[in-house]
Amino acid sequence: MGNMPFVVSMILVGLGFLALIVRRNLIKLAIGISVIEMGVNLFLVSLGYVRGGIAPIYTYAPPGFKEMVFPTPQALTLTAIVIGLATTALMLAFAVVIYRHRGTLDAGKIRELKG
Amino acid sequence: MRIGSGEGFWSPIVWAILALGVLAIGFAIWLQGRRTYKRGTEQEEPFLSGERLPEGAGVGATHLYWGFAEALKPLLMRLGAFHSGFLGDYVGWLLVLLVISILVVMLG
Amino acid sequence: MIAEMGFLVAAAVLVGYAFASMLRLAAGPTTADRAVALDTINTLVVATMVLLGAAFGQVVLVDVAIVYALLSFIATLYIARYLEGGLR
Amino acid sequence: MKRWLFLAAFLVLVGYLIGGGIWLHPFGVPARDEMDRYFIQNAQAEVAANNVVTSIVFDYRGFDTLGEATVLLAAVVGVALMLRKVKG
Amino acid sequence: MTALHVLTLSLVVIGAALAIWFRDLLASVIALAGASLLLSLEFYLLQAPDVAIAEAGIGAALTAAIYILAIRKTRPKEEE
Amino acid sequence: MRRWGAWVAGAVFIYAIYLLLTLWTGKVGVWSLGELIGGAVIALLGAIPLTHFVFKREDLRLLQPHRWILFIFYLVGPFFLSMARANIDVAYRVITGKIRPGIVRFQPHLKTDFGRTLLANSITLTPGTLTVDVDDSTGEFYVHWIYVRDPEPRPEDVCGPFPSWARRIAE
Amino acid sequence: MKVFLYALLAIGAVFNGLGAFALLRFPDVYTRIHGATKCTTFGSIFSIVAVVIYGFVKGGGEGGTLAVHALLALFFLLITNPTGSHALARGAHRAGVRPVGAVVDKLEEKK
Amino acid sequence: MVHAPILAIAIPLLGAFALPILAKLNRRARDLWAVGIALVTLVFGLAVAGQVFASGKPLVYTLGAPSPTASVTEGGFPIRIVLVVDALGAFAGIIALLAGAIGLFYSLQYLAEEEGKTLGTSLLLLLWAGILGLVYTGDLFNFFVFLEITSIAACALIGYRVWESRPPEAAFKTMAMYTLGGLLVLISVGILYGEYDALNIAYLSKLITGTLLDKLALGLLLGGLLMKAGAVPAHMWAPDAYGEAPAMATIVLVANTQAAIYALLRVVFTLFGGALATPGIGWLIASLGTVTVLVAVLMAVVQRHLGRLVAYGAVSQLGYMLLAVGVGVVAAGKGFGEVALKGGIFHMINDLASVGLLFLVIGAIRRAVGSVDLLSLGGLGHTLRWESGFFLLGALALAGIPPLNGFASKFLIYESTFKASPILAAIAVLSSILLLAVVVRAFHGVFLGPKARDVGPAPWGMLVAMGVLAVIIVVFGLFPGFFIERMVSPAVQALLGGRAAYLAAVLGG
Amino acid sequence: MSVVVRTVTRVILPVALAFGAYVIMHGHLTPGGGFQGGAVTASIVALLVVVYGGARLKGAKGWFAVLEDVGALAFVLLAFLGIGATFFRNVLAGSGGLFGAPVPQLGPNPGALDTAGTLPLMNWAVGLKVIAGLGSVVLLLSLFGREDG
Repeated sequence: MGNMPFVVSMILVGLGFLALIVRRNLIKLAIGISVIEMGVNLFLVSLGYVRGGIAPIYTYAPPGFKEMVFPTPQALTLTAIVIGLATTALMLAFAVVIYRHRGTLDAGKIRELKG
Repeated sequence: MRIGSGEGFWSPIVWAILALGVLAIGFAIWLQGRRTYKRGTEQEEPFLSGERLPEGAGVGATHLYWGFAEALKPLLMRLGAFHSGFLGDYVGWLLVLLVISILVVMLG
Repeated sequence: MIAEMGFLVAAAVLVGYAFASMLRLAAGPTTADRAVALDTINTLVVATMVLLGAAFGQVVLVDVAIVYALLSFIATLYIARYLEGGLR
Repeated sequence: MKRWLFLAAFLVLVGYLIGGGIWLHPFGVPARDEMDRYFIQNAQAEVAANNVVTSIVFDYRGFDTLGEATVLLAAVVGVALMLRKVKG
Repeated sequence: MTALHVLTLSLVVIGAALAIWFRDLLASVIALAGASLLLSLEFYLLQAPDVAIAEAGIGAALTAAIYILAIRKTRPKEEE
Repeated sequence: MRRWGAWVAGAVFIYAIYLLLTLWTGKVGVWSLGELIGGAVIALLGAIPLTHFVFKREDLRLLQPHRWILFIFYLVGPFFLSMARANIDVAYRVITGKIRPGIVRFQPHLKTDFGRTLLANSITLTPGTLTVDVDDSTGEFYVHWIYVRDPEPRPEDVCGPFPSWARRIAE
Repeated sequence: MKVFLYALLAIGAVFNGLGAFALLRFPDVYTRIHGATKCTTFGSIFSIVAVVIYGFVKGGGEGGTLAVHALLALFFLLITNPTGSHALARGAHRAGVRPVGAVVDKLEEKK
Repeated sequence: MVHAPILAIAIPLLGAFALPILAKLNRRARDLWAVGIALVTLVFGLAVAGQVFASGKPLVYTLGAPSPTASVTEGGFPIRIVLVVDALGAFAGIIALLAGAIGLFYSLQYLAEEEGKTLGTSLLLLLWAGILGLVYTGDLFNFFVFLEITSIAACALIGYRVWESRPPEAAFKTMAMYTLGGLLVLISVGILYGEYDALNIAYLSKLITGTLLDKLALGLLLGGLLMKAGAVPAHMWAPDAYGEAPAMATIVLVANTQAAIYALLRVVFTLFGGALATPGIGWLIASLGTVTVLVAVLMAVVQRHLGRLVAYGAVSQLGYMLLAVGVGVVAAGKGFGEVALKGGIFHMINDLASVGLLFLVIGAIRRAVGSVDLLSLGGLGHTLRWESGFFLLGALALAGIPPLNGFASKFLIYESTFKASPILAAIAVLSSILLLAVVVRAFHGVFLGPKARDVGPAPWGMLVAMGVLAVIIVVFGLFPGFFIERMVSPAVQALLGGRAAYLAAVLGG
Repeated sequence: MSVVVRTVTRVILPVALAFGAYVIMHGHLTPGGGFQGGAVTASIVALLVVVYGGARLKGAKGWFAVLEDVGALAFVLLAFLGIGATFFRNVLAGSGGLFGAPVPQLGPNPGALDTAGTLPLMNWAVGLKVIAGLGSVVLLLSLFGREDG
């Protein structure tokens, strides 16, 4: 139970990789990458958690607070989230264009670039 | 202008002078050749094993190393199958590379 | 204060209900069923977030709940529009 | 054959990752804290902002944010490039 | 507190697993949106409201929107 | 002219919401000066892109204050009560499993968008009914009824007094 | 006061649970939408009203902001939830999902 | 000039942001703006390199601090993002500058207006800035951000020719691989952050002791960066990307790959140099490099698509670099390790020149003929005279024929590798011979033979861009000693003995 | 979509706009900031696309492109503001002028909009950029492949 958030985030990363190996649909692959990104974001945020801490915002902070959660991982995660969204959007645009040319999204059939 | 590797050295200037010398020798040999060659006569037409080549025939790029490619065919076939173009394979091999590197770092 | 403890327990119960909705999301025969489950989870999570904001004693956290209350609806609309056959 | 190799690699990788997750500092008790301690204590005085996260995002690590805005711009330009109308 | 963490995290994992397991892409996206929603709740529990708002705003509306648009422009099922 | 009206209405709406969000922030009344000014700027600028979408001529009557009072009264009075009844009803049907569903049609004679919307949402949240479709041209409602008593119902059968409330509030 | 809050929270929890249970128990999409929308909205009203009352009692800028923001969240929930359900029901019907055991389907007849 | 490092990154970004607005006003103004931005960036980048090479000390620039050198707080630890340029960084920066400027200049006449020239140019500027940032940054998370900038801009550029079916496919595959690599790097950054609560490379390097988690982080970083550098078995994206990208993007993509090799050096020697630079890692990289060389060359033999053929050649050159890096790690303390690193680092710029020249010529052929299939081409030498000369020059340099530049660096790599492991050296030499055969075949197939069609020559801008690279090839081939002494040796010294200087420059004292 | 959804959309739009502006504006005081508020506001575009169809927003595409570049440029120029000291130096913080007010040390001070130097301005720049960027992504995807796109 102790390190459950870390373990869960790593499980999410693993799930995403599994999707990338097993699944063949391009949009499913994008979903797999999204899942990996979720895992990484969870990993980063849970790295900075301090037991009993409050959110790192001084506005309306309870008067006698002891600890604050670490702010750096949150800033990093913010960046990572937007990067993830950008990646997803670009991959989906590629997928749509590929479908326009080939009429399929099956990665097993989209293999013009082999050899 | 030379670079050394501890054992040997490489100097392009010396090499260029030597190469010029070799070229000069080659030119001299070329000058000794037959003088009867004329442009525009049938001497210029290509032929293969004594046969006239049909019109439009040429030596394509793929023909150059045909024998070589034929000899290496089993290996090349296998390599071609390795480059399957399937994205799942790409990711799988990335995982293999990752595991290899992690194992190497962990073990030594 | 004890009231915060009550909020926490209520929030835990609501997340437990989200578990039940997740079952419907997994099982639901049609896509519409899954969408309904998602909608339910959305509502439950908004309520949970408001409760937790009170439980943690930090007012600023409640803004997250407002975001969800406003935006979860858009995903539902997209799914509905897709089912209708729109968005071409 | 190839599939089994990939699955084995996958399992080893996930094993290592989960092992790393367990091996890390206990959840909620960070091992070192000098940088974040500095941010929490000095952000109000140096940046005059109450939200420490925003002061990191835009001041201490503002260059990351510039990079991230660049990523977004690149993605939008890329999407526009992909979905544009071209000859033929 | 711990119970909340455990519940939310297991829900996230279930949602992500469903997102990968479903054959129907739309169902997949729904499960992904659910997982992202619960991930946002987990961020909230980890006292990261900034990240929670970002994940909420992006995961709740925009990701689902672009995925569904992309699916509509292509085809809804995974083919075998 | 219509644009200007839409702009002002949108700006007022945005400003109201903004002020509600920033209640208790400072010393000028309960707002700080920055909030008042900033909110005004936001409202004036933000209303511009929304002018195409937000405003319709018929919405002007929603600005009459007695409609708002009626709306709040309706919300905490009959609406809340029937919502409570709806939940008891659902509990009953969940436990006994006694359902007789069907999609029925009725004509509530509502003309404005807001009236129809209010009625539709009220129907959705109240006992045994769920709006499935609203015909844009005729204004007929198609309602999924969990226990159909009459295949050709009058509006009162399905949703009680709500159509008249909606007419009073929004038309 | 505390008992009142607890009562509100308990009612909210019960109705939310009813919604989740209805989601699992009912036979088809429309009835599930019935259960889920009504019960979760109603339960959330109670849960959030508990927070609102708590905030107002606490008072000051902090409690007041908590109350107002919670109230706003509730308001948006009240607007968007039935609308989303309606859109979903409409989409499901147009996608060809028919109510199970329907005695009458006027919408189907219209098409 | 104290602000030169940041200006070299920020000016292209500024240019890319302003480019679409200018394009709405006037197309000519946009082109002038792009050229101006390129020149200014070149000036600042070269100024950075000049300062570093002149002073011999790493250049530190702290973003957001009261003064650029105030990189640490009173507690002695850095909190802000730091740009650190040592000799190696300056060298890699020169490569990136060269590639970006030539690519941009080439693109002015290569890209057609109706195909989205504005978007392409702006992405090219973003990619350029991304590579420069990747090379200059001294912060681990910032490194990840720039990695993502390069990957997204690069993939968008790869898919530039959307009206064909192959480029989007290549772009999707490359995007998936790049994103995965970036995420692996991010996981590794997270692990290091969780352990040490620091993100600065120098400070982390001081703290790292070689625990199991450090090893895991190093493994993940190595995996991600090796993928990005195109090592077998994760190299398959590289031929797809190089083969299908438009020519002006390909040369920057090659620079991008070399930035990955730079990052590899940085990670192995600086970040983990204190605790974990074991010979095992060196052998791993070296053997992967050898396999890369062999596999890529063998694959190049069977290609009939000219772009893919040269792309496999480019991958094999990256294998040489990896081989040199690996030997350098194995023999870090010995003389031939230094020689290997010299060869590897010098090979970076040589590879850029030769491969870049080949790709630019392929771009010109594609523009003139519309196809790059070896079976359908032939006889282009009659009309495309300049291009055929450039192609021959680039091909010979790629294969390492003396006296061109490819030989000078390969010579150093062979010599040093032979001392480390004769087998690897033998494979490397054999592959080089094979590569010569391949490029001769390509040249024969494209330019020789009867004249088949009438095509117009390339415009002068493109020819000038190619000519610059050709001059680089010849000059670097004829005077390698000069460049090795002035540029490569300081970089190698910064790598081998410079870790202490790097740390001192950032952390003070 | 039906009249119900359209009407509710008309109610939601100003609300979401106000809330997005609130999140952007209070980025340095409460959770939120440029990205979050931008994402919330960009959801408006997604909502409009789904309710009214992308074709009705076709004219906004060019505006979005310009707005995005303006936001990015403003962000970079704000960063250049500090080049007298260093790039990204927050020169306005604590200067006493506009946005230079010092922040009270602890306790509730939610209305202190004029603190934090360049942060509010950067929030707005990034917010504009994110609105335009994400909005145009959704819009482009919805318009792709249509005859009237």
